[in-house]
Amino acid sequence: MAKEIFIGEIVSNEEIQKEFFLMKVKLDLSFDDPQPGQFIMIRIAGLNDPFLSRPISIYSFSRGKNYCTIELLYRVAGKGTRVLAGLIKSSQVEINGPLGGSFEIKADKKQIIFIAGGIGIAPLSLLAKQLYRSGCSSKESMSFYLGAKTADAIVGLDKLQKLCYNINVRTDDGSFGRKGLVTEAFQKDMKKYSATDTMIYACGPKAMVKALSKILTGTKFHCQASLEERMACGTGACVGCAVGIKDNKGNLTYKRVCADGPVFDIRQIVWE
Amino acid sequence: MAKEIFIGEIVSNEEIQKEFFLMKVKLDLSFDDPQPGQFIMIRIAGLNDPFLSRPISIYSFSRGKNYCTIELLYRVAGKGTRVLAGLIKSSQVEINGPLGGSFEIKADKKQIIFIAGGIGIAPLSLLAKQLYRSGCSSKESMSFYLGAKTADAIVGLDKLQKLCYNINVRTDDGSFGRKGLVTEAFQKDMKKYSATDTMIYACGPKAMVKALSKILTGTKFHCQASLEERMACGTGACVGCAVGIKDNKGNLTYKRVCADGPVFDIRQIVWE
Amino acid sequence: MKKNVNLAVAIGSLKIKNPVMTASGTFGYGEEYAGYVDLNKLGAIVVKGLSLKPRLGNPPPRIMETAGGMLNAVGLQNIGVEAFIKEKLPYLKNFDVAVIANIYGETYAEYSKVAARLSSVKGLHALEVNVSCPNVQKGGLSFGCDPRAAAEVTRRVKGETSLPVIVKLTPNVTDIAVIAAAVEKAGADAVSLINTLTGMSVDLKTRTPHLKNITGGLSGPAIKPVALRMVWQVVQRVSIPVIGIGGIMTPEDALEFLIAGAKAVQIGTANFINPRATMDVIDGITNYLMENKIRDIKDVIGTLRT
Amino acid sequence: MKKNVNLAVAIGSLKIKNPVMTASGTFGYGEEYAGYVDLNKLGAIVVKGLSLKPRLGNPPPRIMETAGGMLNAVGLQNIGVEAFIKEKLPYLKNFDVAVIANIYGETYAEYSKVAARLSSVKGLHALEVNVSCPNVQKGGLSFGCDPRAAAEVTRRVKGETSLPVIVKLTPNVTDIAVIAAAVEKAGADAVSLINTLTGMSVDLKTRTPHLKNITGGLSGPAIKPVALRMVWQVVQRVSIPVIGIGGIMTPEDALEFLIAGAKAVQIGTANFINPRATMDVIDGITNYLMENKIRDIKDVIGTLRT
Ligand SMILES: Cc1cc2nc3c(=O)[nH]c(=O)nc-3n(C[C@H](O)[C@H](O)[C@H](O)COP(=O)(O)OP(=O)(O)OC[C@H]3O[C@@H](n4cnc5c(N)ncnc54)[C@H](O)[C@@H]3O)c2cc1C
Ligand SMILES: Cc1cc2nc3c(=O)[nH]c(=O)nc-3n(C[C@H](O)[C@H](O)[C@H](O)COP(=O)(O)OP(=O)(O)OC[C@H]3O[C@@H](n4cnc5c(N)ncnc54)[C@H](O)[C@@H]3O)c2cc1C
Ligand SMILES: Cc1cc2nc3c(=O)[nH]c(=O)nc-3n(C[C@H](O)[C@H](O)[C@H](O)COP(=O)(O)O)c2cc1C
Ligand SMILES: Cc1cc2nc3c(=O)[nH]c(=O)nc-3n(C[C@H](O)[C@H](O)[C@H](O)COP(=O)(O)O)c2cc1C
Ligand code: FES
Ligand code: FES
Repeated sequence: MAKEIFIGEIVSNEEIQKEFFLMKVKLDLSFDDPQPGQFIMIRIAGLNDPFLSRPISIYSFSRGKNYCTIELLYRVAGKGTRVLAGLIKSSQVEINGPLGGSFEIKADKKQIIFIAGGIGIAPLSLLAKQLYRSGCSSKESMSFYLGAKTADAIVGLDKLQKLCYNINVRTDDGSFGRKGLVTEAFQKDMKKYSATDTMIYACGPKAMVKALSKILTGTKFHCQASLEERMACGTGACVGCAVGIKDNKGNLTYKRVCADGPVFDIRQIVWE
Repeated sequence: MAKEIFIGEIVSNEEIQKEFFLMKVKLDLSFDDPQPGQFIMIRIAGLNDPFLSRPISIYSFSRGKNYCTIELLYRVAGKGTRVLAGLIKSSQVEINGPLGGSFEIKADKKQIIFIAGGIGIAPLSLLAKQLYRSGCSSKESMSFYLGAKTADAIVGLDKLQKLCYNINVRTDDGSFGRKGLVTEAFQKDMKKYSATDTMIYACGPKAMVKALSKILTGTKFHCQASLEERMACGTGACVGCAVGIKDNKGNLTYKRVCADGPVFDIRQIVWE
Repeated sequence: MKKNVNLAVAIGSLKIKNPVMTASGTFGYGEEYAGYVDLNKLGAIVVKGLSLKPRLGNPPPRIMETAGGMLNAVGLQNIGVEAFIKEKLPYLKNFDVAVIANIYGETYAEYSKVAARLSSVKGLHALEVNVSCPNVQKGGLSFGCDPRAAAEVTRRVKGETSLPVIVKLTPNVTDIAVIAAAVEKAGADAVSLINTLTGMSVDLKTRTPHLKNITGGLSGPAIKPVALRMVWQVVQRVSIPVIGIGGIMTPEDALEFLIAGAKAVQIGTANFINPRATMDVIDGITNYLMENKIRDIKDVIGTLRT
Repeated sequence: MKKNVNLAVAIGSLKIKNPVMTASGTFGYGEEYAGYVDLNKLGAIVVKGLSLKPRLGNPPPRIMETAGGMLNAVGLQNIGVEAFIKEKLPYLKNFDVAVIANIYGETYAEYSKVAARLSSVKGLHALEVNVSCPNVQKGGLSFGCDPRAAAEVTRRVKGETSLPVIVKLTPNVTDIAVIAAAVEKAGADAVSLINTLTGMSVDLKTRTPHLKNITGGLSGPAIKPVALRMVWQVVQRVSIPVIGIGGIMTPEDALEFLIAGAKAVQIGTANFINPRATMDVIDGITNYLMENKIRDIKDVIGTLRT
């Protein structure tokens, strides 16, 4: 299967909330159907500053008759995303993807729990949609825990509400939902769920995933967490996006977030 | 007099001929009236690739009530000018200028001759306009010799026709005007002009200016030539844009095209 | 069309179909980019640096972007020579392309052992000996900073193999031509340069280095002028083939190195930004030859007029 | 607002109002940028390198753009120490700013003479001794590549002057900390680094180097990671103040150097792209201190946690 670098054409690129953008990109039909959790490497065609491409999760996907469309939900975090945010309709971007592995769907789990921090909602949204559409899970069996610093950083909720019945929002300052950490919200509810019948999908800042990992220690919950690391190639070649993972014997090894992840069993992640 | 870096807004940026662009830029009123031969250093605000600013002559200037407007006539020569050519209306450019010295106007010279190669027409156009407007010279007393490789590279002729009576065009391949070099066209006419009553203004590729310099050797014609060199600062600080010039004693020194030029007495230029 | 131009070059006894190789550590073991490029079309594949035993590598973060380049402190993480022979080499044997093993060690003995082991198997066409290793913390300077140590490594490796030996030099030295001359005298069949320049970058928020390893290797277009200068210096000093590496993104970049005297080039960081960079460079060199009516790449190599 | 933060630092006995200087050769003699910036606001002005006699410099072309930087081979063109004293220094005396003369020579004696002459006049606050000079063709390595030669230059200059002596180091060496330690021992009051990295670039159309001098000095953001690494290495080795130079374009860049341990910084190539770069850096550092509620720049310098 030949891979290629796609020239994507921007259909729209709107600031849906302060510093958060939704970009819609038209791609050739040869773009593979992305699996939830997969991402793309994006850069502006012909621009060498910023130098590296940036990894962004695929937030939504649709295949039309003449082209595919992907949506990217992103936060302006620095130079690269600021340049993206400045792109107008019809601009061209270079896209490599879909890349990486995806969340594993276990049909035997009755209860699905999503835990997202901020922009971590992006890949989990695609996952929720797919689970719902495929009939694997119902609106009732999917609970979404979403956290952010402030109300300003809560995005993508509207889309979720169509998919999940139970949505818990937490902000650090209480400006939206309840005040507190998203991981604490989950922890409070934890006993309501049967560990063996539940699958947890998590995506968010390192601190969130780490806190979650602590909460889950000693429990039987199975949790797949999507990680972030700085990337250069996105394809597994540079070994730059390393994350400490326990191998079968429990020894530390470094895995590539881009090629071996971005989704890992939370229990295997080694925290410094 | 405080100097500043101007943020110019592009009013229009049209491809007037294949690979030749005319850019109109709006600038703050504090922009000084440019003298013919002066140039600006231009770059795209916030872009670090290409790294250096590019020198472009001021082709025309007008001062309105609320802002000034300059026109730049440029050829796509490489990366920097290609990026400029891609700019759309309302884009912002950073402009440092007007920079450099200017052509010296000698009221006692009855006959004015302009010799331009390709894009060298840009500063000479502004000069012709100023001479005409100031009443220093009449349409009849100004002769313009313009050369280029092919018809495609002859630009700005329309504007000139309003200013000069006598316009001689030469192309290397004869696709416009007569076939031949612009310097040869001048050489043929040379005896028609009185050396002491004539001022020659020249701007064009090094080879043209060099050829002209040879033709003028041994004559009494006074010729001011505008030179080009790669530039970094444009303000005289880096001494990067050096050109070999004979000092008063006839010794070689290196002068800065940006600060000591770009206009030099053709007799003082040292050719390798 | 392309039949009219000859791109083949020889690096000692190693004949390759064109002068474009991948740089070690930037192309994995070939597999990673096999979907994007036809490996058969490459001049050679240089694989990720191999050590005797598997190596864990440095803790993350390992990379950081810089102006026109990037820093990496991967720490030579690799699966080790045995796993390479078992798991990766068989795949590479499927292709009609020269495979070059990049090797390194922390002692002379390790270099010898890795070289010996790799010379005992089929499917490899040359060894590239990394004497730079700026990322690996070890007492004292790296082998590549000392002409005697670099020469000794060369001698040891030559003693264990009949494969052509390319010694890959570090730019973090006062006079790279001295090192090149030393390894030439010690028997190197070719030299390749440059490896990364050691650099650093600081996170203002945390006031810590961006890389856990503190320093890392700088690569990408930012270093191209330094690489080109060093290649030119070395070309004038040695008579063995020189392979140019450093910041090559485009055919034009590659041609600068060839004109300066490099017999071949390696493409590194560019692969990350454009997985098809190697193909684009090969096509672009071909076009340059055709446009300039040059029949053979040899008529480009070393034609710099100074 | 700004009164709340203290930016003053000391480079040996030289007290400056903030740690932002201009880098030699990139700010002319001050005049060139006086229209754009208020020279009184600078920490110090380092003037274009001065030699005993006026120097013609290299033939053009002298500069070329590169990825994130530029090459220059100006060849240390300058008006010579006498003309400087007569024509340039009087102008600089009008400002309330430290003026540092950057000097160089081709022999020890020349260094001594330039230092002696400049020490006989008023209006200068320090000497910066350029031991790098990568652009000037001379037999053998530059002084700055040899710890003994660099130390000897330092001793000679120190013997002729009571001004603080800053020795400016070249990055084109295997171990810059060794050179720094040698000049410290020889009496240097401070070191500044880095000068340019030697680089090269080739014109494909003519197959000639873009610079008439063949090689030139690479400067700009491309070299920042290398400069920062070297500053950090030197800070750990010497106890005299270190001045950081190399690719500083923004306040953030400057802060990286200060955090890594530089007591001051110099801004070079950035002036060409943004004539107000020095002012922007000073303002940005001030803002950083205020935002982080730091009262004194000294509480930023050398606070890197590794
Ligand atoms: C698999 C994956 C999926 C992602 N999906 C999304 C998404 O859907 N929406 C979104 O807003 N963000 C997402 N991110 C994070 C996004 O890649 C970073 O915010 C972005 O790279 C920051 O670049 P910058 O130039 O704006 O910031 P800068 O801070 O200027 O970046 C400097 C460097 O750090 C890297 N970097 C900075 N922060 C991160 C980070 N958190 N993760 C990885 N690299 C980083 C950049 O790539 C760059 O090399 C994802 C990251 C990964 C690894
Ligand atoms: C005083 C002055 C006035 C000029 N006025 C005009 C004008 O009105 N219209 C116009 O089209 N061009 C003009 N030029 C030439 C113009 O500056 C170059 O064509 C342009 O810099 C090329 O940049 P590039 O990135 O497109 O080409 P590249 O070839 O990619 O440039 C690479 C490098 O070379 C430099 N360079 C290349 N050619 C020249 C050149 N001829 N002169 C100076 N530097 C060069 C660039 O600045 C850059 O640093 C002028 C030059 C000078 C010195
Ligand atoms: C992520 C990364 C890993 C590298 N690993 C190795 C290695 O294992 N062995 C080696 O000799 N060079 C290694 N290098 C150096 C490259 O092969 C090359 O010499 C250098 O990056 C300069 O070329 P470039 O600018 O084209 O990348 C590595 C470079 C990068 C960026
Ligand atoms: C055009 C130019 C001229 C320079 N001339 C000198 C000089 O005369 N003496 C000196 O010590 N350094 C000189 N330098 C080096 C700078 O002072 C500085 O060390 C170097 O450029 C790195 O800093 P930057 O990246 O901020 O430019 C020069 C640099 C440039 C670009
Ligand atoms: S980003 Fe290169 S291996 Fe993951
Ligand atoms: S461009 Fe810097 S002195 Fe002319």
